[in-house]
Amino acid sequence: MIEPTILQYILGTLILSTAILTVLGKNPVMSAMSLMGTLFLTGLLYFTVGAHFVGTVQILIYAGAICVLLIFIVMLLDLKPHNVRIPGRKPVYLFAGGISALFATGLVISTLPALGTNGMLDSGVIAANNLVEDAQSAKAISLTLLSKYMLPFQVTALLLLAAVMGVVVIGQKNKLTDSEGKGS
Amino acid sequence: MNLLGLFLIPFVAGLLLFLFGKQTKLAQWANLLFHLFWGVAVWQCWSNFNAEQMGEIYWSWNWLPMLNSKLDLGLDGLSMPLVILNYVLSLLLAFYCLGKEKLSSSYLALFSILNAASIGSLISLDAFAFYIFWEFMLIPMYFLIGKWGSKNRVYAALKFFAFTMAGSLLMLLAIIALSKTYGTLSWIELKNAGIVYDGLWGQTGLIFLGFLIAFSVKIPIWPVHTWLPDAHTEAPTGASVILAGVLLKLGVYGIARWCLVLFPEASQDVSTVMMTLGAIGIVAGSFAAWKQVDIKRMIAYSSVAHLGFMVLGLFALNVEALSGAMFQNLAHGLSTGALFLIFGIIYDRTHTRKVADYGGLASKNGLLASAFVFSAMASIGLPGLPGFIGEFLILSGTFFTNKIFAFVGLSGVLLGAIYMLGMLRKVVFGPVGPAVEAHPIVLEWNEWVAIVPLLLLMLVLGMGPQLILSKSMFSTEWIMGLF
Amino acid sequence: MDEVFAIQNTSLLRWIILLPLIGAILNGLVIRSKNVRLSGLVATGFSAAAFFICLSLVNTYGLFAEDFAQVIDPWFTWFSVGRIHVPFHLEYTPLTGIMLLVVTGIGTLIHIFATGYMSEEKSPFRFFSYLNLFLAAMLVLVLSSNLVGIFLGWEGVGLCSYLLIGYWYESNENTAAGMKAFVTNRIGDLGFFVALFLLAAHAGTFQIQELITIFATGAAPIEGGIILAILACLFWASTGKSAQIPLYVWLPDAMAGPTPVSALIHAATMVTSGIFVSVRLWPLFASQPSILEWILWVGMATAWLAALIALTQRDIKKVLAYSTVSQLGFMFVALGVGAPVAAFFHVVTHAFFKALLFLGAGSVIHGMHHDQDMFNMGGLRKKMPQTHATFLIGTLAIIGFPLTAGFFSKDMILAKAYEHGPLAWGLLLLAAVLTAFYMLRAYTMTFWGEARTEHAKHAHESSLWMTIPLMLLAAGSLIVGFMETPPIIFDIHALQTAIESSWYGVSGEIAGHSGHHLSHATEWVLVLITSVASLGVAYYSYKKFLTVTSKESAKGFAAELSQNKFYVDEGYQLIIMKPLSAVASASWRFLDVVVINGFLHIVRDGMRIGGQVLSFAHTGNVQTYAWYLAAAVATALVFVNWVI
Amino acid sequence: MDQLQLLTGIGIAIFSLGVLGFLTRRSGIIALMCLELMLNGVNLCLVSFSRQHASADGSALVMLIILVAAAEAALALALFVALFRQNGSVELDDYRMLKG
Repeated sequence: MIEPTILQYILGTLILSTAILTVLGKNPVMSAMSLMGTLFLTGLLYFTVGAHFVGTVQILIYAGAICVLLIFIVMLLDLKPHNVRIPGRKPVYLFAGGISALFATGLVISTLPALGTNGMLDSGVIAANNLVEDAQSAKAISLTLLSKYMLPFQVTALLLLAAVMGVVVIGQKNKLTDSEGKGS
Repeated sequence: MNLLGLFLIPFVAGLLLFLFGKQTKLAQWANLLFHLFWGVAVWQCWSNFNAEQMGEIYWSWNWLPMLNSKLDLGLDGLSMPLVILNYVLSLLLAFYCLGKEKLSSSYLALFSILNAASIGSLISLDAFAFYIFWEFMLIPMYFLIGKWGSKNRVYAALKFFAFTMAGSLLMLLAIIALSKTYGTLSWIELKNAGIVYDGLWGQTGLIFLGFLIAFSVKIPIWPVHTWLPDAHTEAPTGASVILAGVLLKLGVYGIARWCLVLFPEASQDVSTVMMTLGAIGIVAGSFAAWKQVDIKRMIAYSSVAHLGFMVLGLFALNVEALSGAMFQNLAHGLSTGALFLIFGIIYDRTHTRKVADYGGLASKNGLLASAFVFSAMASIGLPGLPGFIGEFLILSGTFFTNKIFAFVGLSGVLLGAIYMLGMLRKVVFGPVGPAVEAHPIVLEWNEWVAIVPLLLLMLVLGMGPQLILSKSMFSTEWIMGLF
Repeated sequence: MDEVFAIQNTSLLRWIILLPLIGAILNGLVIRSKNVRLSGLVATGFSAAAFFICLSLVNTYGLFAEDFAQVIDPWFTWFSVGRIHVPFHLEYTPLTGIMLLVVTGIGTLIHIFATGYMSEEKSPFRFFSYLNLFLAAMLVLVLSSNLVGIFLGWEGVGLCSYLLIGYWYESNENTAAGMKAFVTNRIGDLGFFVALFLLAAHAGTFQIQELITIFATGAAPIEGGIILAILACLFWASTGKSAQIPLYVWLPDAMAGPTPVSALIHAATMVTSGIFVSVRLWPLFASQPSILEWILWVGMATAWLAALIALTQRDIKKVLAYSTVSQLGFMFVALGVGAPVAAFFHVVTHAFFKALLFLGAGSVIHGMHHDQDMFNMGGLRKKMPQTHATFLIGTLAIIGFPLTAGFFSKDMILAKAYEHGPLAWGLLLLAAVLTAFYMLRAYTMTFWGEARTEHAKHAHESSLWMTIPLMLLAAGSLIVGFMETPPIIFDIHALQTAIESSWYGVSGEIAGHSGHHLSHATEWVLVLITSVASLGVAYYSYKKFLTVTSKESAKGFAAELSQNKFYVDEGYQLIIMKPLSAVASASWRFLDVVVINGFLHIVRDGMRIGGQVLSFAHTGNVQTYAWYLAAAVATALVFVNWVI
Repeated sequence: MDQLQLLTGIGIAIFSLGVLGFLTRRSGIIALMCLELMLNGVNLCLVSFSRQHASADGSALVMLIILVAAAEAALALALFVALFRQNGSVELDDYRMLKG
């Protein structure tokens, strides 16, 4: 049983706040910025539990690349802020809130009790921290990725390629329809 | 024995035939060429055939280990006659197709794939492989009926598909249960696995019923037969011939191979019920055939009646009846196939199926009329033609088991004469009808080539049934040894 | 039992069947000549060749031999499965020898006649092909050594009969008659089927020789009831093929076919096959006397009914047809009183004189330009002298004029009937007298008096093709009777020897039958009574119909009943066919169309409506689907956490 | 409370928030962001599970998820741009093209 540090508590609070802002923010730019915050802070949280490599990737790719892309697009499209609350959709909100609350409680009940208490950390057989740290290291992750998860890894690579091609095609088509639109 | 070639050749041929596109004529000749190759494979199997074994596996591929399924291929006395029948009918249809603009390369391709599937299900000795081939037959058949059929084809194709699919799903469940329980799907291993029978509503019984219902729909047994008249009526000639000649037979074959062998006790339990259904099928089918005004529909209902005989034969549970049922398979395939083919050739010219439009065919084309009468006689079981051997063996076998059913079956023999001769009277004889009057009925050489061997085969099998019976004798005796 | 007879193998027998078959194939499929002479000669040639083989067989193996060796042609195994073993073997016995000679001999003559008769046909090759095919089938029936083989011939002749009755297929009437013949015969054949099943189940063999040597002698224990059932079924089959009550109705209609067909199939050969098979199996029948009583009274009723109908028919062929039915009744009476020899004797003599009568009628019809109504004839004896003379001989033979063929056979039947009991004898005698009446009526109306129509005035004698067979048959009708004569005249028993040596040494004595013989005096009395009664009625009939001039038709209730054939056809229609047809219609329309398809369509429509209802949920908005997904996952969560 | 329990709890909370957002927000871009939130929540859980079992599997899966998320974001944004250009809106309610 390792009690959370104060830092972790603070990070957790911040993450939740930014997430709430993302979901409920009126302005898309605001939401995007908050999302970036969430992701960044999550990355930091990874560091506090020793998952350095994952944290790095999180910050670089997620918080960095993806969120920048998001913000860029939001800016590009020049989206107007609009009201979160729309009259007449109150039941929808209530339901959605109910469902997500249900998710939260359900998942918490089914997962949290099993964590930390009787896991390997407590077993004493394994010299605790070293092994855990080792498992989170870049080396261990790469080994796993390139051996056990070879096929999914390759497929993901293919997926990326397909995504790139898809984006190119979508962009091109757009150009075409635009020019046609102008022509008529 | 190269069993792989037996279904790979038509399969590959089917794929290749798709490539011919609009080159219909070329495709038709190529189709004939493929049949030549296929014929070599069939001939090889025939000449190397060993009738004194059951369930011997000649070729095996462990294709789906996680499903306990292996692609086991084997050929024994149960499947051999049907393989030959399938080949013969397909070859003759290849001749029939020549020069018919409508029967394009994709038609031939679908046909070839259908052949591959039916042969596959005949020679596979593994439940899952059998199921795959069995289901695969539906796809080409669906398109053959749905695209090349006549007016009401979409309804018929859908009905055919829905009926068979519904039945097959139960079989799939049964196969999954078999795999779960016994850890194997190989026919011979299942047979040796010592399947314990725990009553019809126990697990084994339900598995048995899954198989039985799937096959019953395909045969089709009364009361799940109503897809057959529609499918036969709307299907193009070739599809009707193969449907009557091969697909229905697979139901009978399936019951013999999968139900009787794996679940003898359960078969015994349902025997009375099934024989009752068979007998009802004979009478109801004959009655319905009698009252049809559409020739193809009438032939289709006559099939229902004939298949009722085969159900009797299967569930009389003795060697005579089972041999008779397997022989009747062949006999019915030839005679009904010939009827559909001959009428199809007439229909190609007149484009009407109504009995009222016909009459006096004998005055227009005596030889064709003779062929028609000949096939009709074979269908009603005239001695000297194969239908008699089948019906005689089935009914005497039934008589040994249960006299009542034999008597009901005999009424089918009589009703058969009534509806068939009634049809002949209105179509072949009598004054010349409008449709016959309006169209010249002159046959091309290739159409004769398609018809004549069928008639000759009927004559040969009628007088020399030992030719086939001797091949299937070991198998039927082996199966009956289980009871 | 096998040791009793030396078995001789020969492969000659199969050629008797193969030759006409080859002829049929040649004519029907290869030559297809429209020239009637060519087709006719080919057919006649093959038929005659078969006849000569039969002659040489008879010459080799003997016809009336006391010690007869079994002659077998082991051709091939037809089929053999489990308990059912059917070899396709042919067998020659003296009985078959006689039948072979009759079938091929008369068959050949009729072929010759047909070559003349069918001279105006468009497709004579078809006719001759069918005729040859019929011969082949009939010969299978005669030669086969087992009952399944006999059944092959049995149904084969039925098929040919169907084809030949409907030979002029343009007319719906002819094809209907053909179909009626086939279906009625099939009803009878169901009995044959059941007999075969019973044999397969209880005897384990279909071989006639084994059946007789094992079951008729009681060498193997088998329930008497089973044999009785088998014989009853066979008799039922015979009532179909040999036109007895209740299945005789097809035969008169069968006259729609060309006249040579009526002569060959529906008088001389096919219709007697029921009697032929019964005689072959006689020891079995003899072991079950209770079936014989049935046979006797069915035969008697048929003989009477047909004779009564024949009294008033206008169509010359119909008269002959009903007379055939009546004569077949005589033969069954003979079987019933336990006289297989008499029955078969009548088969043989009847084959000659009835073929003669039919061919004579054919010649008349030919001369009359295909008019068959006797009221349109008259005075033909001068126009057609040969036909008249031969027809007269035939008429005399059938009414039993002393020393003609019919005299001997009919007298033998009557004598045997008298042995059985005076009632049977008296009734049969009256039937014989009726025969004399209607035959003389037909003969007189056709050949005597004045010509009543233009056709009759301009009738002409037929060509030699037709008259020569007539003369040969007339000669036959005069002499064949001498192969079996009563003790009071010549005392020849060749036929009896032949038939009794065909039962593999088993005697044909009826179980528990005291075989008392008639004294010579009784026999003389019987013969005299028969002859005088027949001839007297014949003379009365001749006088009565000599003066018929106008087209007067029958008057009075009884006559109308007779002329309308006692409304049996109409009765069958009303009682059997109509209800059956209605049931068929109802079964199809109700069960298939309404119940099963109706149910299916309800299922289908239910699915369609359900689909339409559910498609409202299909909004196309991403978020809606996200909602479904979330709801589903939430449900799963709830289920996992709180339910399980 | 354990460290890992805290991490997982936060992950679950983020995931649920993402669900809430995806179900209620009408802007497509924001819905996309909520999707990213959900993915992030799952990532957080995976990392803590990975730690719990002292194995690299969870972390490897996180890598894969990040990759997929990147691809998905790129594609989705390209689509939104295309849609916006054509119709001038990225409101989800304006699109019902999934209807067959």
